[in-house]
Amino acid sequence: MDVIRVQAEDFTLATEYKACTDVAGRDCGAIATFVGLVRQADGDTQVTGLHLEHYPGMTEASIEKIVEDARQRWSLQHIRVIHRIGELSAGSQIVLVVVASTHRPDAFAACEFIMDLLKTEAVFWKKEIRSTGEIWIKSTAGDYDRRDGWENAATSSMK
Amino acid sequence: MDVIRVQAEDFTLATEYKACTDVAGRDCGAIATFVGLVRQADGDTQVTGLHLEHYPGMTEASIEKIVEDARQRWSLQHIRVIHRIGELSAGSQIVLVVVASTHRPDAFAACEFIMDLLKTEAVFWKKEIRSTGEIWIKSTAGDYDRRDGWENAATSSMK
Amino acid sequence: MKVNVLFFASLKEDLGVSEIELDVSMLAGRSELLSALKNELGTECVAPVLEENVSIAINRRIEKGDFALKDGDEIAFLPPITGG
Amino acid sequence: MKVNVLFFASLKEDLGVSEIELDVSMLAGRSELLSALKNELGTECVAPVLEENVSIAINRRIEKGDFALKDGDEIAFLPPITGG
Repeated sequence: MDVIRVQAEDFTLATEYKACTDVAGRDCGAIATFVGLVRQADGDTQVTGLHLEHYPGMTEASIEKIVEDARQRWSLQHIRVIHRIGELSAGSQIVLVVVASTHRPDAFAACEFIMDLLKTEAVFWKKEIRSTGEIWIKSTAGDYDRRDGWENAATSSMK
Repeated sequence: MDVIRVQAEDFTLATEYKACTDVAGRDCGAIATFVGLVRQADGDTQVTGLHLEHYPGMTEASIEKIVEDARQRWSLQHIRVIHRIGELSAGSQIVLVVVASTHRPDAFAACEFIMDLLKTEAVFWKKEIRSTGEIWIKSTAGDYDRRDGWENAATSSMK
Repeated sequence: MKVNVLFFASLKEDLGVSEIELDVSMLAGRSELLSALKNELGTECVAPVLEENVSIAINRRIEKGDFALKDGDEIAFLPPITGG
Repeated sequence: MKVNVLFFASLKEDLGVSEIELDVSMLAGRSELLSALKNELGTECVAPVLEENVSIAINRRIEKGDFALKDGDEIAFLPPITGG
């Protein structure tokens, strides 16, 4: 069973990695993880924090859809996605993705795919608290390009 | 300063992740990590362990070269590569790569690049101890394809 | 009949409200919903809700076309989403 | 002059030795090195070392072409490498 959590509390990479290796099984040879952090600066602009809002129920469903899509595309043993909400100070952890697979290409691709789709398809709203004011963040053109890139990409690269 | 270690001892993802966030700095927004494990089975073949040999000095230099290449290609804040040697039992951790960057595309690409080049360019030898006998592992055609794929790939995807 | 309307993020800030109850007729569609919203919040106030990049979700599912509301439906106005 | 020769992994197993000292002439090249190796280990025994996929490193640097050895050089025969 994959794990999807939306929570205010921080997460611990070590705990989630351990939980992943506990269930990934005998064929697991590759674990790719990604942690997104609140940047403390964006160029010259100082960022003091992030406000993250979600829509209970719909947000979880949007992540489930992304995880199911990843499972359709690659051969994966286990997936964990944890996304925080609420008020996050600069430097805080925002999001964690852990993917276990037999081979590294599938683990890498699925981890990156999930992060890319979280940017454009997951139901969250982010407000950056900057020294110059508050601003609601939108997906960038680059985010959409990366999402669209997956549509033509090869699926399982297992050999 | 990036960190490269070749060691018999096991490593702890949590410790290395913490060390990475400690030095990655204010602009760090993305940490991609990869752990390679000794698979306990390869299809129907049971694997009981792995023997990993290296050439002191030359092995470290080969990893340094890979890390420098990654730094040339992408905008990265910190890189850690730990590679184990000696006798590893099935299920053990073999290799860890941690990459910190401002944005996720660079962190993902560099982490995958380093793993791909470790497969073909790093000076290690691996003997798999199987239920059916011992076998020295070679890079696969797929490994070389993936290495060669980087030669034509775009470099920094920062926007 | 009654439906529940939710506003998130920038819309919640712009409108100064996160949730209202609206009275609409059985099987009300998109235009009747928006009319009811204008009556309730005032035409000027409702402008941010009508922007092109705002999605409507009925019972937590995005509806891009028209729809027919039922009693107790939960309608959400979603400004552009981004996670990760 | 003396040079040190190392064998790794499958070569070490095949030859049953990880390190030998060879006596070669100043500036000896690839062919003289291999001749000295044959004399030392026996022609049959040395076959694995001559396989196409075996690389030679002089002082920890792969040398694909010919070379000229100096006193105290460390020569390593490397079967196909793979890490990760």
